[in-house]
Amino acid sequence: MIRHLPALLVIVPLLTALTVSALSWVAPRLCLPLTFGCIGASLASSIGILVEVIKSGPVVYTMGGWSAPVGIVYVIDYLSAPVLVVVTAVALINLIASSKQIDRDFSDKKGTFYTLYILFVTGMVGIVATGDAFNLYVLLEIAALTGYSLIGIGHERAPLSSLNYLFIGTIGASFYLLGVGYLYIATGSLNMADLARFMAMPEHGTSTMVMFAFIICMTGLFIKMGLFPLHGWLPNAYSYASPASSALVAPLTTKVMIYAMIRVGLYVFTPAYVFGRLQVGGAMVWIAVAAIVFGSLLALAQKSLFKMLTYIVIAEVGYMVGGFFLGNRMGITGSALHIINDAAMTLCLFLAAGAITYRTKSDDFKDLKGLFHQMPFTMTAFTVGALAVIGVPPTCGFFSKWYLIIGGIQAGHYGYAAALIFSSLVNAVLFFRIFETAYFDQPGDGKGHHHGHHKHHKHKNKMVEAPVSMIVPLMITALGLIALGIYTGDIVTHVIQAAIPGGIA
Amino acid sequence: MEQIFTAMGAKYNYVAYIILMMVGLYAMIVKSNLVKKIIGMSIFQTSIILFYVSTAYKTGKTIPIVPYDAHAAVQAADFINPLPHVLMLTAIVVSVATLGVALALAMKIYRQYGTLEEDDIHEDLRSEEGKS
Amino acid sequence: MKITGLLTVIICGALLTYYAMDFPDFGDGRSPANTYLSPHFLENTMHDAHVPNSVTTILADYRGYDTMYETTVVLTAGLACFFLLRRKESTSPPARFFRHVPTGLTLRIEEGGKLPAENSKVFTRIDSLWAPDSLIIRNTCRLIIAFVQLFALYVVAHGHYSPGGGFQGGVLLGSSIILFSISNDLRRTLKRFREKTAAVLGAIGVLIYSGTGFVCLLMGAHFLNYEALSPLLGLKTGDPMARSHGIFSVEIGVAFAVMSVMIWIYYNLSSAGKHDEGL
Amino acid sequence: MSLPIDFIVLALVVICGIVAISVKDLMAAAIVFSAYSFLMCLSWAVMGAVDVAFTEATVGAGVSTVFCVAAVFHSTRRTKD
Amino acid sequence: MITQTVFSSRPLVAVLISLLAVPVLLSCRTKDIRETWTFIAATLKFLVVASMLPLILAGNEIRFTVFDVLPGLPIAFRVDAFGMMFALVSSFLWIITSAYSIGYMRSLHEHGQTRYYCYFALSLSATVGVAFSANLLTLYLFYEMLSLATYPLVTHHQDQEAKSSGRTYLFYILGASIALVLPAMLFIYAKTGTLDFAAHGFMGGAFSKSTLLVLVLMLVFGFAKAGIMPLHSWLPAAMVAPTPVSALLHAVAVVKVGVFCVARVITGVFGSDLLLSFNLNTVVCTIASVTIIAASLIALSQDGLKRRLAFSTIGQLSYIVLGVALLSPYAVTGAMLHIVMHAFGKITLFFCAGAIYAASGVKNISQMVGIGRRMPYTMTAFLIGVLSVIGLPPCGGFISKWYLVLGTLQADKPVFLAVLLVSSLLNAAYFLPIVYKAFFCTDEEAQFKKKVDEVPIWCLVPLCITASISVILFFVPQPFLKLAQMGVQAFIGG
Repeated sequence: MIRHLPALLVIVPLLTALTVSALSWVAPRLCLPLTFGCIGASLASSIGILVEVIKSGPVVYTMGGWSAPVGIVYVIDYLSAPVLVVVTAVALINLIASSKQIDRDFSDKKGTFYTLYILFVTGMVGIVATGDAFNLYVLLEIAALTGYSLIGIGHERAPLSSLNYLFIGTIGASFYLLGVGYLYIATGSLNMADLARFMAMPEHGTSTMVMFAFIICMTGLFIKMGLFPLHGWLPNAYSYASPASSALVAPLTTKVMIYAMIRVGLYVFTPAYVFGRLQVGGAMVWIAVAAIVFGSLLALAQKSLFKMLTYIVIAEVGYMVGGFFLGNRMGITGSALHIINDAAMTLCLFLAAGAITYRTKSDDFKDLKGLFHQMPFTMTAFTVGALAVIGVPPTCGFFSKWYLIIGGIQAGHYGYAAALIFSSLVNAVLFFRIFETAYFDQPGDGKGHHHGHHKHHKHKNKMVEAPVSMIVPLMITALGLIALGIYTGDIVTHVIQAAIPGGIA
Repeated sequence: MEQIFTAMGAKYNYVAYIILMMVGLYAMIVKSNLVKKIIGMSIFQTSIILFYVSTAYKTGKTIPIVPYDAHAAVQAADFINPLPHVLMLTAIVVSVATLGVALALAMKIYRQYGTLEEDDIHEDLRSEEGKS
Repeated sequence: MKITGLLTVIICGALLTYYAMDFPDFGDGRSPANTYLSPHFLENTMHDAHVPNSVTTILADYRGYDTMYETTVVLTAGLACFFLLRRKESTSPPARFFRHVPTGLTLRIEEGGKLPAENSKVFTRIDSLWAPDSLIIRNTCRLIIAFVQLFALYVVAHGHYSPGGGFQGGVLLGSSIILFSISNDLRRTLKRFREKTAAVLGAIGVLIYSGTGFVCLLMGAHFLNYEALSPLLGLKTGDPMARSHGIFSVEIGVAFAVMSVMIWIYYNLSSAGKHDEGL
Repeated sequence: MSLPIDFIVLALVVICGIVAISVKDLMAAAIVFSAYSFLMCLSWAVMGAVDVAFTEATVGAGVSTVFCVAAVFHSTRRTKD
Repeated sequence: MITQTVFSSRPLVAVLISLLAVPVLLSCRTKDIRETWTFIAATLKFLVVASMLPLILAGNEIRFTVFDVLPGLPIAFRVDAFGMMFALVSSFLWIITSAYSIGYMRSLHEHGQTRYYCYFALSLSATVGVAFSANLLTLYLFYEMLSLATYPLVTHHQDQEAKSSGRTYLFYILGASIALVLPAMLFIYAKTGTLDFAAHGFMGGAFSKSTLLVLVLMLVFGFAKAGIMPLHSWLPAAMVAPTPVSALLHAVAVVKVGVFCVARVITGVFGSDLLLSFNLNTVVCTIASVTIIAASLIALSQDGLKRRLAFSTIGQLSYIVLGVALLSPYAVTGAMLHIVMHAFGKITLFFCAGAIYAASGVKNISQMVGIGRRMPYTMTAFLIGVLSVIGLPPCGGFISKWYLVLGTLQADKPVFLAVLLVSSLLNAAYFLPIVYKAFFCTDEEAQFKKKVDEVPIWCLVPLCITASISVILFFVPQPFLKLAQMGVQAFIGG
């Protein structure tokens, strides 16, 4: 069965999703355990694959026994294996954490929610694992469609923002499809490795068609990941959704899209083409700088927790895109590392925000007063997440930023390095503003309390912590942030360094 | 300039796909009615399908169904390229799925706001925010 | 907005046109797209799977994995529409409409008014939005539906040899039911083809597809490698008929899934999720 | 020899597309969209993509239209643009 | 003397002890158990640190690599004479401060004591971590940890004042370290590929003078805990914290970490040769001198006792920076010794300030007329602290200042000698009146009509201990003098 792990990774969730979908009409009680089981199995198999890859190199699996380029292959290499683990782990942790929330928000459609949840994960896993450019599009659409519906049920403006997301997402995916079409015309192939082989040929290296394919593919992915000028759909979509969905969709969508960007950039168009011939790096890094600055500043202007987090996500997208387009080993390492770290960070913050809204029913900043006393565990985890986003060692955020900034310095791109530092500072302001509210202010009263009132704390602030099922995963995530930070060295040497093609200095 | 026109004459299908794509895009950007936008989106998606199908075409060749009883080797050059067709079957399915979901969302929005005009909805939201 | 939109569109269009200059001419048989991979499919479809329609072979075999997800996309759309729209709580409409069959009069009964019995022969419930009561339409449709379904089955079964296959057949089957629903009404359709059936059948359809692939995996071959099915079908190993049958099996799955999902989406869209009054 | 048909069909497709997004009645838009799909499917059939054409005929011209009509039925037909 | 490298996990243990104390403290139910554990942890930590002393004195160096957090860039500890000295002082003073905290917190019935002791333990971990770090990354890591761990301590009262002070505190400390230290560190790493401290710096000759100048300034100002003007205003603001916090952290741990970092960077990153060859140390000296004079002048005008102490601290910290930046053997010896001497002197002063507040509720100097009669022991200790800080015999402060003065002459920079002397006079001017007023006043002037008793024994004993150590250090400056000399030998080789 080990041989089939790459297939099982995707097939098991798919089969379970279908079973759950059918069972939700017959025996709804079985849905939750099945969902748990299958995502757990996915996590286990992705860890298995990661070990396998580290031990004996990339794994290729041919679907239907047709080897590339005739059939579709799955390629799990040093780049995809860790992302697979992250995707499945995020899905599992969020599932545990939000089972209560799901009960509350979707009581009558739980089965369908679980099905969509698993299908979303299937799509994401597929995107990461696939080695076929067109197959990536199909999986992109699965993930997107489930994403739209998960987001579409929420509060207030959720349907509107979800429809907006759908329009923009469809444009993005279609652009990607068009780009693949251009590549197909130019080369006649759809397999990524095969395409990369074609790219090395001189006639493709100079073709304007290929160049346009690159531009339009990347534009599509940029739209999907919400890179700065194309980010319009993101904040509303993530902030009005149910926390159970947004804590799944927000950490994964943007990160997996960035993964797709790296995959397409490095393994389809090849670094020699992207960084050598096209020379788009400089311009793209400046766009990323704009994204970072813009995201950070707008985050500063927000008045509610989820909105703020979404703008932070936009800034983080800038980090990774910039890091990739720096085009040097350090930058791309940082970018790949940040995919993992940022997924964990975003998960931690969204889960914490979800736990807060679960209790307070609001994510407005003024309703966060006194939370350190009421929800000490949640706030501790939130603090760790915040420190990771700010980039305080030894949390993981520091180390990916480390690589990114060094990449920036080595590439001579000081603007990018400065933008990262700037964003760290802004993040510090953002989060300490929240901490102040949550730490100093009393819930209920309009202004902060004055001298001497602190004696009453114990009486006024009863602990109203979120349920254990939320706290435990949250704590695990928070510890994970620190663990990821501590094991950065291992992750980089054993996995990510091997993922970057040798041509990159 | 003339060169472009001659070139376009040989590639008119591609021009058609671009025009359609732009029609769709225009509808999605400019139109305020959600159903119009959704129709625009569908046009946008079909234009890409048109593009793919055009790439597969070979002048004067037949459809990609090989003779059942042919014992001699099949001459691939005699048939239209089937691969883009397969890809586009998938794309059509995706487009109808997207259409369904989009319409469902639009109906949900109509249920919530009583209108399908995006401008009106935004105006409502703004005045609501002004109140609170 | 209009001006900016127009400008964006024109710029995009100009760019696209400019870059389209490089394309091979329309209808050029020697372009890389037409010479690199496609000959392999055309030349081997009979040999590998014994299916003349190379589109079907690629769809269900060479790139069968894509198609499995294509079917999943359809199911996802069905689930999404259900998830977004369906309202189980019965919010009774402010007024209900009934037709007195003998006279053809329409009655409007306000909320709280006395309703006719469920199985009354004299009064039939009609939809408030539109009440088709044309004998011609009803009977013509009834007649057509049978043929549509028959044709659909042909399309599914004959996908190997002619254009068509599970997907087209499935849509045809689905649209026959939709036609029934339009020509009669939603409640009657729901009695014949319940929502639960649609939902479960949709999932089962995709399960047939992925299950076929999974069986291959259990038989020791790669996922969706239908060749491994030959022992189960009583064929020699390497017989292309194994693939042919495998393709047929997944086509049936596709047909099931697509049919029921199309109906399911229609149910939800046409009644705005209430399954009360349709088109 | 397929050039004229092809060309005419494509021109019609473009016209239908433009009409579909500019007509003021949503029901009419849905129907014109159906016509668009059907013409598109003709154009593909001409190009030899029979399977794609078949699918578009059933899906684009058929089911999609029904979905659109259903949605318009349950909301409003009128629009400003 | 041949330096031998010993590999031992003791530095890690020293750091971990107080870190491990946190969960233990969290699980404690009652005050007594909590305080006992704090004591145990503090003592253990001190013993572990002290156990390394003989090795260091014998001329060895202890190294321990925890793990490679980034490829080729480990979290690693290295114990040398300089670090040893600092760790010894701070871990010893933790014991004393713990005792003092018990008395102080109990007598004022402070809330959130568990939190208080936990973060205290965390801070100490970070402090020792800084002292023992072997590379700039480890240093930065513990530096940030210290910044964050002290925030809840500074804002312990959780009122509006604490809130705004906490904001100032973080703004300066965290802001400077992220905006200045981090980029400088990354730049250095990107250009040199290493961050390990070397006895004579590792920067090599790859940098132009202007780049070096920018880097030096970024690092000197970036470690804002050193309180170099204009990045000093966090320190007076942080005085809203409970007094034991001010005492240990803002007289010893935190601020000394700042100057320690600056000293480490100057010696271990840039190296004396490089700085001297570009004459960049004069820039740092000038900045430090300005801070010394300005801080002393501001201190004169402060009425709040703790605020006056704070500005005094700012001035005294810059002595150390000045000494290190002079880069002459005597000056560096003096600077290192001053870390110790000032620590004992200033902590005594803070303890006294706290004791006065705990006993009488008085915070301002103008209200302390005649307090010496009510609290004779406290005020005697205060006097000793004052003498030590001014640098008069028979207190430890004299020795360090003596070396500093010698150092300015050795470096042939008499301007800075003048700075030292002027500031000593200013020190005397702002401290001695307090003592004078406390003891010598008429009965009418005395502000304490009501009966004020000495503070509880838990508060009194620690401040007596630190005061007496201040005196003892004058007579027996070992082992610190030895350590300082060894440190100097390593850095300058003179």
